[in-house]
Amino acid sequence: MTRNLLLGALLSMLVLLMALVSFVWTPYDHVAMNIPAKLQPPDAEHWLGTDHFGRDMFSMIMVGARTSIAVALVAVGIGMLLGVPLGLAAAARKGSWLDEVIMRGNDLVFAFPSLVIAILITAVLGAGAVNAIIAIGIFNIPVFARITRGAALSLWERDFILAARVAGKSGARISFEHILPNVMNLLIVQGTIQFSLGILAEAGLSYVGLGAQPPTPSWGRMLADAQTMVSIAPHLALVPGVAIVLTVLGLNLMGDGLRDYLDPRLRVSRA
Amino acid sequence: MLRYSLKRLISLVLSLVVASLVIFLVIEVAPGDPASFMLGINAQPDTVAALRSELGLDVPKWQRYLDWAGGMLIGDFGTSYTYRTPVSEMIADRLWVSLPLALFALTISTLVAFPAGIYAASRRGRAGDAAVMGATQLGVAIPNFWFAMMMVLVFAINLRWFSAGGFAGWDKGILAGLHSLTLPAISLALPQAAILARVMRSSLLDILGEDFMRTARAKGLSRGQALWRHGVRNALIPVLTIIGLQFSFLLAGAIIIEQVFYLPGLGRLVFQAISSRDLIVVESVVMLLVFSVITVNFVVDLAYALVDPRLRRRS
Amino acid sequence: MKPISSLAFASAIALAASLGAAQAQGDLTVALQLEPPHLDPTSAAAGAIDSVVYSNIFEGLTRFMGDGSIVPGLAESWEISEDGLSYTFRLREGVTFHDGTAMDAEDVKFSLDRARAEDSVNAQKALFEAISEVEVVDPLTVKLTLSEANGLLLFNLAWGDAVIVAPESIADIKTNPVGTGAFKFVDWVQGDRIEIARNPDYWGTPAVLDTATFKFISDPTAAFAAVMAEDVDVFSAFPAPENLPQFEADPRFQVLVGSTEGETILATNNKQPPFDDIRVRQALAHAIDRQSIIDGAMFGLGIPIGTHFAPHHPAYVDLTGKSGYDPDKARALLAEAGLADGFETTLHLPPPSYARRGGEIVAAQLAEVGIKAEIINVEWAQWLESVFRGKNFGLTIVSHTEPMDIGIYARPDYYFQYDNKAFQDVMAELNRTTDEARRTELLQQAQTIIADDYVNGYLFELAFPTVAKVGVQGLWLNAPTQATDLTAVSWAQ
Amino acid sequence: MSLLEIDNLSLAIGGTPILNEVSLSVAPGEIVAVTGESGSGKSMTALAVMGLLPSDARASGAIDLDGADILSSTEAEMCRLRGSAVGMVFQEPMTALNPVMTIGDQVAETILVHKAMSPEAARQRAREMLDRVGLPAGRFPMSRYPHELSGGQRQRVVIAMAIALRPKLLIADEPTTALDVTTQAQILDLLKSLVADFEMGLLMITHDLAVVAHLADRIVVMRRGDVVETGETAELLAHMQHPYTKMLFQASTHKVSLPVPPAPEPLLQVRNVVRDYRLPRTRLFAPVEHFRAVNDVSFVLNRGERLGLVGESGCGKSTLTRAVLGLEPVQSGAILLDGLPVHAGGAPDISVRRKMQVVFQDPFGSFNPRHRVDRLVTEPFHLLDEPPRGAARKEAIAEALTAVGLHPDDARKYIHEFSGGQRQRIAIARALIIRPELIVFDEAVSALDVSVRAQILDLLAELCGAYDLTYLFISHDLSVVRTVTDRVLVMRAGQIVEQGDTEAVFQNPQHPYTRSLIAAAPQLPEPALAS
Repeated sequence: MTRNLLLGALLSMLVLLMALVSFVWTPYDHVAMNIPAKLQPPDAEHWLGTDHFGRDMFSMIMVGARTSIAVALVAVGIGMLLGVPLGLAAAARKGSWLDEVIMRGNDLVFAFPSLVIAILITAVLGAGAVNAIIAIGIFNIPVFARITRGAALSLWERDFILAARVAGKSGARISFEHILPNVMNLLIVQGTIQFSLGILAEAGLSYVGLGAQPPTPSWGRMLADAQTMVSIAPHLALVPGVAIVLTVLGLNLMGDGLRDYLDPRLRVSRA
Repeated sequence: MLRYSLKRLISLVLSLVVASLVIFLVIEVAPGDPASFMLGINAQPDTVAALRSELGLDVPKWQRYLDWAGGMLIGDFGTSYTYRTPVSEMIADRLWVSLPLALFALTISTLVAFPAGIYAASRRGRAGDAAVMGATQLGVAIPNFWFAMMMVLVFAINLRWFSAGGFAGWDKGILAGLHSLTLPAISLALPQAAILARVMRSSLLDILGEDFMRTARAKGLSRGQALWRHGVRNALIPVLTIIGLQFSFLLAGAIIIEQVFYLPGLGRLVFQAISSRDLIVVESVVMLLVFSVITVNFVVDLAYALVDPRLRRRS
Repeated sequence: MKPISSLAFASAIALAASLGAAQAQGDLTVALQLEPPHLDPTSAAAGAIDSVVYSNIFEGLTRFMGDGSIVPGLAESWEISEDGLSYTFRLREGVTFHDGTAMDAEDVKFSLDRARAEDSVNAQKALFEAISEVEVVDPLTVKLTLSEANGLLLFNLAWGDAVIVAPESIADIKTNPVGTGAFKFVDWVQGDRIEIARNPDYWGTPAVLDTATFKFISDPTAAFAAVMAEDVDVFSAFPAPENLPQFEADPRFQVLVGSTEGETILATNNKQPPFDDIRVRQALAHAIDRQSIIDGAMFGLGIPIGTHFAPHHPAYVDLTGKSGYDPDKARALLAEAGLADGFETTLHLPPPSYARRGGEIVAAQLAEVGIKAEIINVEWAQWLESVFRGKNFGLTIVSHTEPMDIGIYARPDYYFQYDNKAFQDVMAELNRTTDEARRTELLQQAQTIIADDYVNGYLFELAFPTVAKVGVQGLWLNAPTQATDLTAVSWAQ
Repeated sequence: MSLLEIDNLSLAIGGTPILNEVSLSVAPGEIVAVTGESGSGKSMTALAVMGLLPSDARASGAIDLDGADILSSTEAEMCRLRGSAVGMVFQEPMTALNPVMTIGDQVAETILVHKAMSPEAARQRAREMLDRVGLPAGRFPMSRYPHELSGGQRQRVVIAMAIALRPKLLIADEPTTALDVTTQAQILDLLKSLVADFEMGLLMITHDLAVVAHLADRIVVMRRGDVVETGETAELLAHMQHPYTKMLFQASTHKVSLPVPPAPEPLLQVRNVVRDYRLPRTRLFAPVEHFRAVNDVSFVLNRGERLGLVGESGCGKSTLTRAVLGLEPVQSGAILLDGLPVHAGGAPDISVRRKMQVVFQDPFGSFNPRHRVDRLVTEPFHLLDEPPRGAARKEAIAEALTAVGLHPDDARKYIHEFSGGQRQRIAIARALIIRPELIVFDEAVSALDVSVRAQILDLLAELCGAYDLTYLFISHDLSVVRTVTDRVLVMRAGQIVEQGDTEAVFQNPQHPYTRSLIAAAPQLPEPALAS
C-alpha cells in the first residue's frame, strides 16, 4: 500500500513542480498567439503541440496546473477553515440546538444540486476563478463539518477527554487541544481527496465556462475549447484530459495511501 | 423512532422553507431580467414594461415569493416566463427523461459496482483486488464529460451503434428510449460505479473484521459463504447512503452530460432557464431537486430499517 | 407525456428492427442550435422562433427571399401614394389559416394593430412606428396610413415580427401556432424537437416535404456528432466552423457557406474615457488584425468589414483600408492621446464563439499595443443588463444580426453611445427618401461617417454555414433574416 | 483415547513466534482449561484448532481432532469440521452475532450449512437448542434479533449455535469475561451441564483462575507461547511446580494492607441524588418517560477514607461517578466536595475541580496519543492559579513519576511506548500531581492482567501511606474492592442497597443482593491459598 502512496505522491509532486516551475519558466509565453501555426501536433518544437490560437500547449498545461491547484487548494482551505470549527462545535455541544442547526444546515447544503448552485453563483457574481472557489468551497464546508463531527464525537467518549474535563477545561479548549490534533490525520486524508475532487470540479466548471477566465489557462476550459476539434486535432482534448486524470489519480492514490498509512487501527496492529 | 420521525419531519419542513428562501433570494439577485431577455436589443422600454406586467414581474418581490411558495404547496409551480407554459408540466416532461436516465445510470453503476466491490474485498491484497481498485481509481479520476465525448466519438460516429444524442421518446417504445439513453447512462455511471465499488469494498472489509464473521466461520461457513450471507447485507448500510446521494446527484448533476447528448432533461432545462433568466423555472426545479434529495435521504433512512433490524422498533 | 403501454412496447421492437433503415424521402430533420422559447414570432426577439416558423408556418404581407429581396407575400400587390404616406395592399384570395378560417383584411388589421398597440409586447415595435392607421377597405384590401414617409415599410413588413395572425387562435399561439404557411405545426417536445407537416390547403406552391422535424442541439460537439452520425439531415447555422472542412471532405455531406446580416463589431463605449477620444478609438481599430480574428476564431469564415454594413448589399462600400492592421500606428495614436503606457479596460463577451474566441484574440492583440482588456464572459441576460442597458462596459464583441440596422448609430442613447448630428441628419433624410439612387448615396455617406469616426471596431460579416446531406436541395444559402425556409426544400431523386 | 491431541504445536505470525511446542490433549467429556495472561498464546492455540489462524500464520507440529489432521486439512475439509465436529464460543457476545439475522436463523444456519437436515428439521433442532441453553420459546421466539437480547442471553445463543450439531469438541474462548458475575456463574453452569449431557470435550480459554478452579478437570498454564505447567486441577492447585504458576495464583488473590484511616471528617457528601435520562417517546404524543439511573443516593466519604462502590453493569455506578466528578448535572439532591457543589451549572468551578482527580479504566484510551508524558501528567496544572513553571514543573513531574514507580526520564516519551500497567501508573501520576483531596478510581485495575493488577494495588497501598489518599474506588470486581477499601457501597438498580465496613459486608452480607453477588463470585479453593 505504500506503493500507492509513493506513486500518488510522485504524481502529485510532479504536477506541483510543474505549477511552481511555470512561475519562472515556461517553454513559450502561454498567452502568445501564433494563429498561422495553430493546431500543430506535438513535435520537437512544441512538445505537446499548439492549440487553436497557435499557443504552446505545454506552457498552457503548466500554467493551467497553477490554476487548478490554486482553485482547488483555496476551496478546500475554505471548507476546512469553516467546516472543521463547525464540526468541532457541533460535537462539543452534541444534541444541543447548536449541533442541530449545524447538522441541519449541513444536510441542506448537501441537498442543493452543486453544479446548479455553482452556475447560479456565477450568474450572480459573474464567472471567474474566485467565484469558482466560492462555489466549490461552499460544498466543502459540510464535508469537513460532518467528518470532523463524526470523528470528534467518538473522541469525546474517550477517557482522556473525560480526564481533560475533570481538569476543568472548557469545550473549546478541549476541542482545539485534544480533539483537533487527533482528527488531523483524518482531515489530511479527506483534504487530499477533496483536493482531487476540487480539481475535477474546477475542470467541470471551466468546461461549462464558469471557472478562471481567459487568458488565464485552465485545463477544463482547454477541454471545452478542444471539444469541437477532437477529430481534427486529437491532442487538444487528450493533453488536458490526461493532465486532469493523472493529477486526480495521483491525489487519490496519495489520499488512499495516507489513509492506510495514518489509520490508527492499522498502526495499533503494527505496533 | 416516532419522536425521531417527528423531529425529522419538523426539521424537514424547516429545511424546505429555508431552502426556498435561499433559492429565491439567490436567484432574484442575479442580474438580468426575463422580459428584457425575451425582447432583445431593439425592444422599446414601454414594450419591456408591458411584458413585465404581463409576466407579473412588476409586483413586489416578497409577494412573488409568497405566491410562488404558496403555489408550490398545492402543486402549482407557476408559469414559465419564457415558455409561457405551466412549470409543473415542463418539469413533468423533463422528468420523463431525467428520471429514467438517473435510474438507468444507477442500475448500471450498481450492477457493476456490487460484484466488483465484493470481488475486490474477497481478494483483498491480491492481484484481483489491485486490478479492481486500479480501475476504480481511474474511474474516479476521469472527468465524465470527457469520457462522454470519447464515447460519442467511438460508438456514435465511428461504430454507429448508437445515435449521437437526442431522445427518441417513450412513445416510440421502451427499447428505443433506452437505446437513446444508453451512452449517457454509461458516462454518468462510470464515476458513480467507481465510487460505489470502493465504498462496497471498504464497507465489506470493515465487516470482515467483525466478530460475527469469525463466528460464522466457526460454524463451518467457507470464506465465500460468510461473505455472502453475513457480510454483504451488513455492508449495505453505508452503500445505501451513497446510492441515495448518487441518485440525487444523477437527477441534477447530468447537466453537462445532457448537453453533450442534447437530451431534453431537467439539467438542461435549468441551464437554459438560468441563461434566459426564467427565474420561476430555475427556482422551481432547484426546489424540486432539494426536495427530492431530502425525500430520498428519508427513503434511504427507511431502507436502513429494512436492512438493519436494530432500527425497527417492536410495538 | 403518454404512459408507456405494452402496445408501445410491441412497437418498440418493430422500431428497433427498423432502426438504421433508410428514411422516407418525404421527411427531413433539420437541426438548429437554439430552441425557441415559444412559437409566437410577434412577441419575442428570439431569432430561434423565426428559424422555425418564418415562412414555414407564418407569413406576412411581404416576405424575404433567400437572396434578400422583398417579394409579395400574403399581399398580392400594393399601391403607394405619391407622398408615400399611404399604402394600399391587395390581399391574395382563398388564403386560409391552418384551422380552416379565412385570412382576410380584418386579420391584417388585427395583427398590425396588435403589434403597435400601447401594451404591445412586440420586440420590434419600432418597425411599425410610422404607421398611424390601418383601415379595412374590403375583405381583400387593407390601407395603411403613415405619419411620415418611410422608405423601409415594405422591408419592415417582411420581418417575422410582422406576420399575420388570427384573433381566433391568438390565445394559444405560443404553443400551438396557427398561420397561413405551407406547413402546419404538429408537435413540440420541449427541449428536443418540433414537428411540422405539409399544409395540403396551402394557397401557393405546396411544400415538397411531407413532414419536417426541427431538432435543437446547442452544444457544438454534439452538433458535430449528430451530423456525423447522420442523426440529422441538415444543420442550419452550424456552430463550429472548425468542423466544416471535415464535412466538405466527406462525400456524404455538402457544406453551404452563405452570408448573414450580422456585422460583428468590437463595440466601444464612446462616452467612457478614454474611448471618448477619437485617437484612442482609431488606435483600437489599427491594433486589430481582422484576418487573424477570422482565421483564429472562425476558421476563415467571414468577410472583413470596415463599417457597419453588409458586404453583399449593393450600397456597401469597402472601407477596411481606413482601419488596416498597424500596431505601430496604434501605439503612436495612443501616445498622442497621452496614453503611451496603455490603459486598462473591460471586454465583455457574450456566449457565441465569435465573441468568446474572437475576444481572446482581440485581447491578445490589444495587449500588444499596451491596452489591457480584462475579459469578462457573460451570458446574454447579463450582457443585456450590464452592457446594453447599463452601458457599464469598455469594449464588447457582438454581432448585430438585424438587416439594415445602420440606423442604430443615429440613436445617441444606444449602448455604444455614439452621438453625431451629421450622421443623424443623414439617417433622417434616408427615412424620408424612397428614391433608390439617393438612398444608396445616403447609405454610403452614413457608412463613411461612422468609419471615419471609428465608432466601433468593425471586424467581419458573420457567415451562415449550413451542413446538409448530399441530396437535400432548395435550402437558403444566405440568411437575410433568421429563417429556415423549407417550403422549397426537397430530396434529389 | 483423547479427542483432541495437540502435539508440539509451534506457530509464528508474520515471522513473530507466538507458540512454542505446545502440547495438550482433551478427552471426551473432559474440561480442559488453558490459562495465562495476555500474550501467552492461549487464544491462538484455540484458533489453531479451528483452523482460523490469520493468513500469514505458519504452524508446525500436529493437531489431531478425532482422527482428522487439522494442520494438513484443506480449507474445504476444515469447513466440514467446523460447526459439526468442533464448535466455538467467543468472548464478546455483543458482537459475535450477526445483527441483521434472527437468532433462529443463525442457529439453524450451523445445521444447514453442513446440509445435516432438512430446513424444517433444522429449525426444529435450532428451537430445541435454544430451549436447551435456557432461552425458552415463550420468551425467546426464533424471530428475535440479537439486539433485543442481553449479553448473557446472546452468549447462550452463541453456545446454541456452537452445539447445534452436537460437536465432539467445544472451544470456549473467555466465554464469561465480558459478563457480570451473576451471569458468569449461570453460563459456567450451562457449559458444565452441556459437557456432561453431550459427552463433549471442552477446551476452555480463560485468564481467570478462579473460574477455572471449580470448572476444569485439567489445567494448562501458558506463558509467552510456552506451556509452563499442566495437570489435574486439584493436583495442580495443591502442588504448583512452576514459579510462574505460583506467582499467578498469588497475584489472583493478592491482598494489600492499608494504613488505618483518620477520624471521620466528611469530605464528599452525596445527598439524595437523583439522575434521570429521557427515554425516547414510544408514541407521537405520549408523555416523555424517564429512566432513573440514580435513585435517591446518599453517602458520605470521609477525609482519608478509602470507599468502594460495587455493582453490576447497568446498576448506575457509572452515572453516579460522572455526577460525583461534576461532569453531569443531577435532577435533585446535592453533591458537595469540601462543602462546595461539584456542579455549579455552566462553567466549571475551578476551586472545586482542583480538589478532585480521576483514574480511568482503559489504559489505552486515557491519554491523548499525541502528547508526551510530561504534558499528559501536567494537564491538571491547568487548575492551579499559579502552576509551577520551568524547573519547578520539571521537579513536580519527576516527583510524580517517581512516586508511581517510573523514571523521571520517561517524561519525554510518548504514551504508546508504555505497557498497560505503566500507563495506569502514569494515570495515577497525573491524578497525584496537584495533590487533590480526592481521587476517583473508575474501574482502574479492571483491564489489567492479574500480575500487573497486583503491582498497581501495591502501589495504591504504598501511596496511601505516603500521601494520605482519600479515594472512591469503583469496581465490579469484589475481590479487589475487598482489599483496597475501608468501607463499601453496594449498588443495584440506581440505589445503594447496602453499605458498611468492607470486611463486615463481605463476611456478613445483609441484603439478599449482596449475598448473591458474593456467592456468584468465583473463588480460588483454600488449598491453593494455603500453598
